[in-house]
Amino acid sequence: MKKIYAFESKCLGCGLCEVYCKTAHSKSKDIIKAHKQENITSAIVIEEILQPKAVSYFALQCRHCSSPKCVKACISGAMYKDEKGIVRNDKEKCVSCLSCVLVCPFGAIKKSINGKTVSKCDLCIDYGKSLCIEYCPNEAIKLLNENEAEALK
Amino acid sequence: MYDVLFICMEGLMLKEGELRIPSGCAISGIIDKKGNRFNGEEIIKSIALMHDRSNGLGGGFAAYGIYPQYKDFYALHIFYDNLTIKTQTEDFLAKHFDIESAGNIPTKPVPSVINSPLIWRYFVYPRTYMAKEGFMDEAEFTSKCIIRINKDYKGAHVFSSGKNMGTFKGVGYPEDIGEFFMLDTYEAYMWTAHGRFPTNTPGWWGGAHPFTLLNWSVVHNGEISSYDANRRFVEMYGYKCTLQTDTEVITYLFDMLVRKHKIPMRKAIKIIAAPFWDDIERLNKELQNELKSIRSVYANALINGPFSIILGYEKGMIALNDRIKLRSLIAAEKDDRTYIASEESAIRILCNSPDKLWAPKGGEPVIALLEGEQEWD
Amino acid sequence: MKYLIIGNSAAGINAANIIRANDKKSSITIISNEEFNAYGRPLISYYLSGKVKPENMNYRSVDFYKSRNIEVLLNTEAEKIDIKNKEISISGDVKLSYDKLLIATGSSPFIPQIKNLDMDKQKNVFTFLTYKDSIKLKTKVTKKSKVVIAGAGLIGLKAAEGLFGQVASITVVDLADRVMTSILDKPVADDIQSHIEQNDIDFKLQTNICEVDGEQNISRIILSNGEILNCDILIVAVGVRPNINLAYSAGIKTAKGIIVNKYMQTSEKDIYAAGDCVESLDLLSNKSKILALWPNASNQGETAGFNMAGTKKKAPAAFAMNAISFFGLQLISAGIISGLNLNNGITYSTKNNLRRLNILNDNLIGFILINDNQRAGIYTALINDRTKLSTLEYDITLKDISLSVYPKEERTKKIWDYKGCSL
Amino acid sequence: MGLDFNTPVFEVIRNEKKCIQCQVCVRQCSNKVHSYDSQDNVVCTDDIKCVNCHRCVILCPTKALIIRKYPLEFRENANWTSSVIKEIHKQSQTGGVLLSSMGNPKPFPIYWDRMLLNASQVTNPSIDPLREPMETKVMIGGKPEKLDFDAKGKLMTKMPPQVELRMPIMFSAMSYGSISRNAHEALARAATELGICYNTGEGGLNRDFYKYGKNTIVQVASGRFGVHRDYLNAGAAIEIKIGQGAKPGIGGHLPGKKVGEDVSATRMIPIGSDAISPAPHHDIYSIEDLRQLIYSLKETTNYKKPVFVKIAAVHNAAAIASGIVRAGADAVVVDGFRGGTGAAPTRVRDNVGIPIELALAAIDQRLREEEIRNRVSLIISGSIRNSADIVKAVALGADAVYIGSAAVIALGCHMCHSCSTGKCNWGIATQELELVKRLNPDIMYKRLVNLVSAWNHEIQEMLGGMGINAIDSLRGNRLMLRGIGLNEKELNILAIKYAGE
Repeated sequence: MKKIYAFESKCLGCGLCEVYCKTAHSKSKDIIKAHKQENITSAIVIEEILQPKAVSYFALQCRHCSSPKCVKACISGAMYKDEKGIVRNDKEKCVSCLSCVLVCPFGAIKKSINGKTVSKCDLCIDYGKSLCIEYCPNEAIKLLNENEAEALK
Repeated sequence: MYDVLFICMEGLMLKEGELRIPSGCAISGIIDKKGNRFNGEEIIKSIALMHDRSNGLGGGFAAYGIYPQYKDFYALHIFYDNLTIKTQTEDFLAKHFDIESAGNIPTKPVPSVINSPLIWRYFVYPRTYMAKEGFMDEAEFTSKCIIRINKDYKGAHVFSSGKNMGTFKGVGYPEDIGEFFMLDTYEAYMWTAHGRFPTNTPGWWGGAHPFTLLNWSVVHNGEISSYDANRRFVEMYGYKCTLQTDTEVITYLFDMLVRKHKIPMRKAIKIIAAPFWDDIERLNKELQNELKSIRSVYANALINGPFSIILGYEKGMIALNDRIKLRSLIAAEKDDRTYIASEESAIRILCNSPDKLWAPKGGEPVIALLEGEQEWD
Repeated sequence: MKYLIIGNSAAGINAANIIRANDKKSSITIISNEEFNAYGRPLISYYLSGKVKPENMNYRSVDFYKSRNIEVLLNTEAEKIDIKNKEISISGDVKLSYDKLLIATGSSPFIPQIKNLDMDKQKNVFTFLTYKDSIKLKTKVTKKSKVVIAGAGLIGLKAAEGLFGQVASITVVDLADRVMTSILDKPVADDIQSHIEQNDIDFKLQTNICEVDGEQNISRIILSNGEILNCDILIVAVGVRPNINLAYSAGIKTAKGIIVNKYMQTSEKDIYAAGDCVESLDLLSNKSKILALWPNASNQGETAGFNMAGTKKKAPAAFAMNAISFFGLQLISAGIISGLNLNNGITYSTKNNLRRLNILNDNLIGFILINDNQRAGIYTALINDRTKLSTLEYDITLKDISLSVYPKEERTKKIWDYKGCSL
Repeated sequence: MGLDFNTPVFEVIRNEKKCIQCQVCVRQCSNKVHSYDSQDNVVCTDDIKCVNCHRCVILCPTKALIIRKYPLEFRENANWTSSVIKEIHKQSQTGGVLLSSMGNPKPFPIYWDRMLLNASQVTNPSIDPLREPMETKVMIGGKPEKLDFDAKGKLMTKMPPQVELRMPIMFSAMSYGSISRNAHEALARAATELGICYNTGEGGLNRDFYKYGKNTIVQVASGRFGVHRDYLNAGAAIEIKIGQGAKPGIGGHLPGKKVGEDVSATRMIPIGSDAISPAPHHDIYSIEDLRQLIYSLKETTNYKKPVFVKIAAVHNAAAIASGIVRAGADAVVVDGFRGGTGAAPTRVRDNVGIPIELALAAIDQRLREEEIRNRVSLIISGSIRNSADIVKAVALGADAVYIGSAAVIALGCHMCHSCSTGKCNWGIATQELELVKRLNPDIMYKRLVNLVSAWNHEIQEMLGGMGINAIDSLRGNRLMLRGIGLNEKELNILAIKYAGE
């Protein structure tokens, strides 16, 4: 299975990936409507690192762990790992108790603004392609399988 | 006689030499490699067949071996527009050459050949001290003088300047020009011929092919796109293109490469019709280095655009197509004879069952030399 | 190979899932004394408040059992374990044999000795631990019900929140001086209490119920401080006891909970135990304790599953952790919250946010976050890995937590580890 | 100093209906034009800081931004235009020399746009580059007078070193320091893939890029920055920089703040020190000194590297070029007054030097008259904007062209003319790591490859149209050009006929 890997040396911290993440997970799939009318939280956390010489950034998304702590901690079964291996959150069943936030060692699960659910990366499985990768202006995030990732470490 | 002038829009009197006139043509060439001489009837027959390849505004022949009795003298054929320029030119000649004999070239009236200029012939030899003073050999001295006359003596045009060879050309269909100059009375071991199809202007006798310099003669079919690049390159080596025609620049290129730079003919041909870089890449290291050197030093000598030429010189003739063969050219061999022409029909009319008949590939020369001549010189 | 699992909740389900993943053919049987398929136990208060519909109560999808061909026997009580013959007897002395047995019986409510209290006779007294309790309660309460809840722990408060808006009054009684004594220290507990009181739930602390009044239905409650409360509904939520007598009577070593080793094996080789009924080593206090937490039960269930199916696996370290919300106030806490003299824990709190980090000699040992709880899992990981705070990129008390707290090579290793959280 | 007369040059207009307050523009504008007001949740702009580099416009996900000329107008005056007035305001404020970047922007005639190309009709066939071979390869370097062959026809002459370019295009000199490390890497990798060369500029060559040596031309300028034996041997050729089109007669000035650790190591100068390259080479005060430098460089590299000499197109360019050839150079490089620069005094940029087209025509003609044109390659630069400019340059007599501004535009430059500030938002003319990172060499080198390959295809189309299948036959082929809108004098200098002749 391919996962998203971010490259600190390339990330500009511009935030476009979050804009397009919200758009991909919006009902309207329209950037302006998604941001102005729908109350969506992006599934990406932009990490900011204070380097000695210059600030650097990288985008962090769910790592889709092989035995995910969040799935085991989830009290309603909303958090599950689908047959493709993608860890997903079932909006219907989630009661936003944040047990997943409590245990995710990457801090890659966010409390949604609407307070009803949590927001995490699902590799845009419903949208069809990962919009964050497509719109990253500097190719700082890539969809890679294990060997590709290892090669570019 | 009046000057053949071309009056263009603004009433400026522009002679053909001052502007470039594109033209298509027919060419033909025959050589008897044993050196046996034959009269001009066959060459006329061959060029006449390609009547429709020219439009009557230019035709001409080169014949090698026609002045055995004067074979050590330079046979200068000169057109004069009027008598005054003739006398001025003759003064120049007298100063630079010992004139063995002089006279006009016998012609026969032919209805379609009109407005002919004065046509004179001189057998000359350069004054020795003049040649030595200029640190030049006789050929270099003679060619400098020819170029001087054509450039500075308006109205005089040296249209042939080789030894034991001569060209006969003018405005008209080639077969009429042949008859006009009574070529049946000359005997040569090698003949080349050309019928011209200039796009405009009543032709100027000097503009007809073949173009010559010393023993070189070139008949050319096609119009080269690299003309100005070739011209400005060759002018860097002391030549002056007065006629603005392709044959002129091609002749000067060969003269510069073979005579001045002493480059073997086969290599000169690799310069004129250079192999493509992709093909060079596939050759062995040594050949690659040679061709890369050629294509960088003589880049501007590459002739680009369609051409099929027959280059005549004392040792024989060489036919060459541009490297992607944009013009037709056929060659044939029968016993000691080699025939070359723009069309197969122009060969078959002379020799219907040749031993060998082929269309040479682009950039690959057909070399037909007199027996005993070295091929790689 | 025959696998038998007693208990159909977090521990049982995760164990069955892993056993099937590692052993495609053998038969797996789960028996449960409840009438429902596995449901999210903490959801019972959400059901009570109507926030979660019945069809969303199921913990796994409907075809979970069928697709893994796991046999489930509901309403089946395990009565005796016959270790020698490796079989258990269930109601109506039917015998079920096993090769590997898992005890995941969880816990049951603790009923204190109160004068005149008789759970069987009195119709308006409830416990609040199972889905059935919640359903009974939901049908019984009316707009006019005056509810008294014994116990201001997690379960009591959640029950109160569940009933909010559906009853006339709610009163919570607890002997302790504060709510959720097991998790919170006094100052934090008081904040939570005042927040809950704003939803007109009142508390009777430092007192307990010493007598109830009423035959079929309780009508009055007498507190130890002398107060008398009218009461239509009494919910007993003072605490829970691990269900260990099945193991105890079979001679399996038990203390407060069933004693297990790192592989969740009980004293009997082929018998394992997991979940709330088990005593396990608390990472932080290094003492064996009952850690009745949902994530812990899942981990232990999974570990037991691996070992039962023949793959040696140690249970992940366990320590106290909670993620609870009361009336919109979301509290996340883990590790040691109070008790020890914590030197430089920082408390950074605005009106409704709190971030308390408890640090003891270069280790984060506990934290409480109220509302400002983004990325809490990284704190949990710092506790879990016993990370030396001095090795981190910045002082976690001065800056919001982020993955870039780890030095570059370490965080790259974590992200690049294809299996993910290999912590 | 009391009032500041400066007013904004540009106005940033935000379409509130489209703006989603995502603050990408706030984070990306290195000039801090955009700022987020969290109380009113609105993004506002400070127009005076805007240099119109379009970074925010391009990255804005909803295309909510437009940048326009600031509407403030001075009273109509053809002589005292607004830019002249503003320059005086600025200089009376700062007392400093006005600095600007890029090439001469003044509306002098652009001769490329006044020359038209030929095409074959009937008398010779045009060639279809898709079906026939079409050669754009050029050999750059010194050439012997003629080739000698032995009796058996074997080549005797030993050719001086040549740089083989797959197409007559190279990336112009932009020093390591005025442009970023990533920009250099993009240029180097693009040159390697295209089979052409890029010029290091006068800032030396970073050791990491020695591996691209085969496609590198190392420059030796008056400052001698980063010049040492390995450096000279690292490239495919050496270029002595005498002058630059944008600032003829002026040295270079790289401000200290741009000389970080990497640049100082490459240039061999202390960190933070201003890198000032003197106006003249202090060891070349006349033409024969140049010969000494040329041959000392050839000696150092064992005669394995051609040595170019780059001059700015100035009035006496033809004579200077002839002198350079006689001084032993293998190629003459001429940079026109439109050539770009990271920083140059505005007055010099706008008033010194002559158009490259006229300089090229004069130089080519002069070298031919002196019969030495074939000894060297003639390379020109100074605002080659598209492939037609290249074809016209070759027709005028150039062997190859350098492209500088066009290359940086392909890398993302939007000609905001503020390279000298070192705050280039596109990561090109900056040393700030955060900005340099915005130019990702893995992506950007492909853009350069795309641009140059596209231009090469266009050149092939135009060559084919003229019935030529090798660029050599276009070089100096002035019959392929016709002038339009040119006076008699210009036609003579360019030695081309007028359209219609």
